Amino acid sequence: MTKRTVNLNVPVLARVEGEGALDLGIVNGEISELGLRIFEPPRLFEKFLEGRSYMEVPDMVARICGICPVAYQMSAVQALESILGIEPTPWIRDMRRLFYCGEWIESHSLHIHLLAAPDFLGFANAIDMAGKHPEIVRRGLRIQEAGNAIIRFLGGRSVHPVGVRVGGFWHAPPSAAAAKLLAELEALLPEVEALAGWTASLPLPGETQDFECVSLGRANEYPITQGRIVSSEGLDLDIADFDSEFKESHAPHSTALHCHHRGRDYLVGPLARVNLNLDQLPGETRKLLEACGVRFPSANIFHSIVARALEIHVAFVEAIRLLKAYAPTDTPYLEAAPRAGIGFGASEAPRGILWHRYELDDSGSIVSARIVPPTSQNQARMEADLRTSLNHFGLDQPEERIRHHAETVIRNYDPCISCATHFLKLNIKKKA
Amino acid sequence: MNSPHVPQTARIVERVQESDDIFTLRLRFNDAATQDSYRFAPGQFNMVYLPGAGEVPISLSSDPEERANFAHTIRAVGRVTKGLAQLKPGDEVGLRGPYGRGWPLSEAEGRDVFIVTGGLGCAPVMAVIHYVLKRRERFRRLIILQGVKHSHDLIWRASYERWAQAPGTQVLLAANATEALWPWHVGSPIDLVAQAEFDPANAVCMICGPEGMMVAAARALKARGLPESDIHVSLERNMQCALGLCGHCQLGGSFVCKDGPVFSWPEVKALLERGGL
Amino acid sequence: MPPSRFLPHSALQSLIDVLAASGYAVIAPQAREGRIVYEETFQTAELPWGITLAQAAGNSRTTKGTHKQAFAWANGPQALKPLLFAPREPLWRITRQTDGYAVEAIEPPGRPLAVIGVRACDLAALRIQDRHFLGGPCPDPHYGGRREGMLLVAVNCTHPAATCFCASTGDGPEATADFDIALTELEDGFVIQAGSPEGEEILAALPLQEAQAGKIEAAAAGIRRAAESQTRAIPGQNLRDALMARLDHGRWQEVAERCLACGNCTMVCPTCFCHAETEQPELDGSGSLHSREWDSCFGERHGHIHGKQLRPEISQRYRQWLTHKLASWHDQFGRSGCVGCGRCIAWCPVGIDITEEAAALLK
Amino acid sequence: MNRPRIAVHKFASCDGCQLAFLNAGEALLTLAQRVEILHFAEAGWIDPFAEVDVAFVEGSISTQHDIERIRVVRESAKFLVTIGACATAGGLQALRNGVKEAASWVADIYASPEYIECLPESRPVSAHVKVDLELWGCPVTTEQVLAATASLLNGVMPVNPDEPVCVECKRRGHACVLVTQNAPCMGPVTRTGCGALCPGVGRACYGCFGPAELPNAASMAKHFEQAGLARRDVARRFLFITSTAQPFADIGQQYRDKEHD
Ligand SMILES: Cc1cc2nc3c(=O)[nH]c(=O)nc-3n(C[C@H](O)[C@H](O)[C@H](O)COP(=O)(O)OP(=O)(O)OC[C@H]3O[C@@H](n4cnc5c(N)ncnc54)[C@H](O)[C@@H]3O)c2cc1C
Ligand code: SF4
Ligand code: SF4
Ligand code: SF4
Repeated sequence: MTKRTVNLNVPVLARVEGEGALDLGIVNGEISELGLRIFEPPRLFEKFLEGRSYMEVPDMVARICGICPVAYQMSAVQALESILGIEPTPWIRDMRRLFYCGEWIESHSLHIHLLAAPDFLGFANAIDMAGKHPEIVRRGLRIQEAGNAIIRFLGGRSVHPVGVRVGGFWHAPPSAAAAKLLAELEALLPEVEALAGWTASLPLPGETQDFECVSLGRANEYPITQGRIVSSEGLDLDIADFDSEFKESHAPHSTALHCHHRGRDYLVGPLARVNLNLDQLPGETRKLLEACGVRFPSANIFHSIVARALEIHVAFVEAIRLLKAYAPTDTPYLEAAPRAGIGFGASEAPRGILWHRYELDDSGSIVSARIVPPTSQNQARMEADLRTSLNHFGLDQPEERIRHHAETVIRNYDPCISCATHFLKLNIKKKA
Repeated sequence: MNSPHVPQTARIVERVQESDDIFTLRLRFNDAATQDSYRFAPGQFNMVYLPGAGEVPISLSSDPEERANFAHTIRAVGRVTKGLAQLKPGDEVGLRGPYGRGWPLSEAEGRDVFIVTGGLGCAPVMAVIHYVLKRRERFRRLIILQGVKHSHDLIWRASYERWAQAPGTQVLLAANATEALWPWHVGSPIDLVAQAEFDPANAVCMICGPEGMMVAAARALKARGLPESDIHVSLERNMQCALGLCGHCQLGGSFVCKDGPVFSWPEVKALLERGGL
Repeated sequence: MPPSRFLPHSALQSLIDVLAASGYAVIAPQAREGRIVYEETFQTAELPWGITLAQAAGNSRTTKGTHKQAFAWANGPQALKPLLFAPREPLWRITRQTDGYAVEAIEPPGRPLAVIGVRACDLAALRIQDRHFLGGPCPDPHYGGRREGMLLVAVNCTHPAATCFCASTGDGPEATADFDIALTELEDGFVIQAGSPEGEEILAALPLQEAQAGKIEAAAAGIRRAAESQTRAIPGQNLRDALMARLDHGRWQEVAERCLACGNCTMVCPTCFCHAETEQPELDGSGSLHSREWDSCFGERHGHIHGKQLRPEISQRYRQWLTHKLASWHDQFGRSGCVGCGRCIAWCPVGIDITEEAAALLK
Repeated sequence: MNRPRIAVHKFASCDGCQLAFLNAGEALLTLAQRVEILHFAEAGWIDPFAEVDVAFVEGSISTQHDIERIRVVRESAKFLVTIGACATAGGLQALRNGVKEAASWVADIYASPEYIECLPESRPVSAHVKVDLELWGCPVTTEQVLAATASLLNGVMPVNPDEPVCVECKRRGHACVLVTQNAPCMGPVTRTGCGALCPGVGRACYGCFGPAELPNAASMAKHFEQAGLARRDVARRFLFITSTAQPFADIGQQYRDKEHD
């Protein structure tokens, strides 16, 4: 199969989590064809963003993904504010970090408990798992809810929050709400600490692979809302220069775009972030990390789940710190007159770097929009990983086991194609 | 706290399917003292509560002298009534009541009683029919005029046929659409007002049914010479509390739940004839 | 009436303190997000000092002025209504038993409130609500429970908004009855007066001064000016017959083109009492919670009977509201349902004005 | 007794409405005890053809394959509930409907457009099959979905409130942003259900729950215009999350077409 590679500098569609399928060809015990197909119908967001006001962008891009709307909103406001010349106040920066912590907690806990863990413990789903391990699942649901509560604190609701605007937040919540939230988080902290060790104790597959990790970094904090683009191979790039190093192409078997770094696949997401930003972990999280028995940086892609648990802890520690210092402000947002320009935004969505680029005209209307979500960046990596791990796993294994292993590999990336998480059609063509 | 909002539990002692979508529930309060002291007048209603769903106003359809239990005849039309239709004997509902002002039965004594019902309206007046038949000597002629959309909506058909034979009783039935062998009038019940044999100078008429039909019937009766003050109607308005508090059942200056549901025609005529109020 | 005395601004905190010490939660006005709200208050500093309020049809703005008074504004979107007639409250709960259900009434949280800053129009509305919720054959225990312990500190209105017309309804601007304490604010403090034995007791614990004649005269003049400055008026205190004779007036259609059927007028009106009941069954089937919530005659539920909407048109819904308020209210309560507070004018998003509509209908 | 069987299906959407279930916390476990979940891909049940009592459908219909699939969903479900703006009104992605250039968008974006199957319009489920209950919202809330489920489990049709956001806003004591800030709030014509979130944070409602029961969209639009909004900005207020829902679609169109009057 030939892949046509095209450089896209036209506006590109927003991606999707949705239906995924795997085409796998095995010939004489060798993989002859492997394609992770994403066939969620395109929703063409970047196109109908054109002509809308910059003020509408946070509400629109949130709708690209119900699982990480905060990430979309945060990358977008960063890009738009850079055009408008708005420099967020410390209050706004802190609250964005807090807001984002909520999404990490919610998304990571949902993935660990409802999506990934059943794979490792041999259950079809989390409800079955709750039959055997009720306290584990309940703990997960509680942690997930704490994340949602943080998002609601600033955003009103946790899916497509309404509190965000270009320039900051629409309002500053009262101190009493902050105090209540703080108390809830503090009460849950011991459970979050226990979670990290529990993920490390799961029977995770063991092989190591060779891949490049890419994340934001060099921001003097664990990267969440901002940073430069760094990699395990020494990359250190301003987000505006993303296109100089990364190329998007359209694989014909997919409605998603694939992204490569210098022609190679790469990893974004929690494992890449932890691997690249060990020195930025809060002290408490480092202690947890050391106690959990997994050595980072890790080349075992299955340590992603441990990285996720550690990041939940990071997010809890950060959220507690920020809430302890919380005071409402009279200026929860800044305003600026619209002006023409091009701006970039990148933040660390739960699944990895979420990169936006917008062009505005002088009335503040969107001229063009481009969004590169983490799942398309991980797409090539997932396919490469599948190739490696399935070979390692043994292509002579029964189909059912190959299928399960393939699904486990894909789910481990927490791809934002909802069905790839548990609905994988495997077309195996075996030839003698 | 003794709250008038709170229903008491009652148990279904019997359930009768009257037609495809009409059923009668015989009920008894669980609390014996409540049941013993429970009194109502024909034309009054209860708030019937389907647990987990909500309350609806439903008239009492049984004879007020029966003490062991009482009945509601209900048509399954929407959320709550369709839910009530699924209940079986032994199941529990909540009840509050009785509420409202019933039919002017003492005023009707010694006079002709003319009952006009349309559509679902039969249930609220059923109690009156039973009441009059049981105390036949206190009243003069009894005219029952019932209109239904389709002949199969007519419930208690056997009873009508029996009553038609009783002395001093006239039964007039009409259906807009009918099955074969419908022996009665085809068309509007209003057409039959002209055939009613009663003394306009000494009669009381009680009407229950859709508002349009009640307006037409009142006009036809007036044309027959019946004074408007001898015409009474039972009204339906949305009711949330039935205590005169929630405001939903207002019609002009009245709260249908406590000032009605039975009104004399002059009280409501102007508003009903206009509609949208 | 007992003699008026004087409470300097500097001693206002003592009023809050004495009320709190007598077991009340003290509710007082505060300026927040462009309007005046009534919330629990501990410090006089939380009051809207220096705040002025400009209201017009569909418009309300608070600004920080230069004056040094705490009550130099007319009213906020709500005052007593939500404190007595809760916007949403549970009435009862059922729990499934092995055989049937147990029903349990839910008591409203009991905490006596002392409300500072009640206006004459609010007191007039309160009399109507009292009569509605407590005066009928089935008094409402939820409203009643809250009302019983409530202490009212009225403040005579000296700064009516352009939307106010209480002088024409006869309900203000002076609070003449049904308060425990009444204040009239001057430059440096309040002329203060008790209206009940409870009020008298509170006053006895305050560091009051003798009110000089000048102060009393200044207070009366302030109230007089307030009445004179009102520019709107309702065209008659009893419009019952006039309106009922105009049920087919073309104006209903005209106002319906502007009216959004949003229900804001009914929500802010201090005399509107409509509410609906709701049911929340538990997911696990163990029981259900039955509540009530404010409802509006502009909503579907109000005119719904199965298979039919009694008032399908906006014109009919507006007519229902206006004829209820200004006409059939007389049958129910012996007076108009409008106390001239002007809230429905200011808080109608498209600025529909009850005085203007009534006048147009009478033409 | 057999537990009622349910399915959750996904079409073109952001997945946010399914989260109403997945974010339900403890209630998710309760639900799984009261019903038998047969299909809910994101949560791990796969049986798209299962016969069920209630099917919840998220997402709009936007490919030929979707049309075939929704028919199967309809046939295998006794009761079909749409959840969210996509399934109920086509969603934000319906902004491509009726746009002349939309046909070329796929080609603009994809290198191999021939592989992308996509109908010119994104349409609500009700455009293709009968829907028994429509739950509005972008997204629907956990309370909404669980209340509907609890009602259905009780054998009763759920209540589906349709009053305007304003009523809830006033119950909650929020400051009206129209009256205090002249903000172009859609609350007066938008269906309640969110808990009046936007006015609660001091901003104008953008109509994500779709039209209320008796919305006077014409008056609302006129008011926005008088309040200083350009006609195209008025159009954009109505052509947003539920752009296909009447009367928002008509009013929006009217203001867009007569942008320069
Ligand atoms: C005084 C009175 C006596 C009645 N007597 C009987 C009777 O004996 N038998 C009978 O079958 N029906 C009677 N009805 C009508 C009955 O109340 C409605 O059919 C019933 O409320 C419909 O509820 P639902 O939930 O099934 O319908 P939906 O259309 O789903 O209604 C939703 C809600 O609206 C309210 N509502 C709807 N229709 C009415 C209505 N007509 N009146 C008041 N509230 C309504 C209820 O709160 C109801 O739950 C009477 C109505 C009144 C006012
Ligand atoms: S009708 Fe309007 S002015 Fe009159 S009391 Fe009600 S809100 Fe105030
Ligand atoms: S009069 Fe004004 S506030 Fe009242 S429903 Fe109409 S638009 Fe809304
Ligand atoms: S206020 Fe309006 S836009 Fe905001 S969340 Fe609610 S319905 Fe959606």
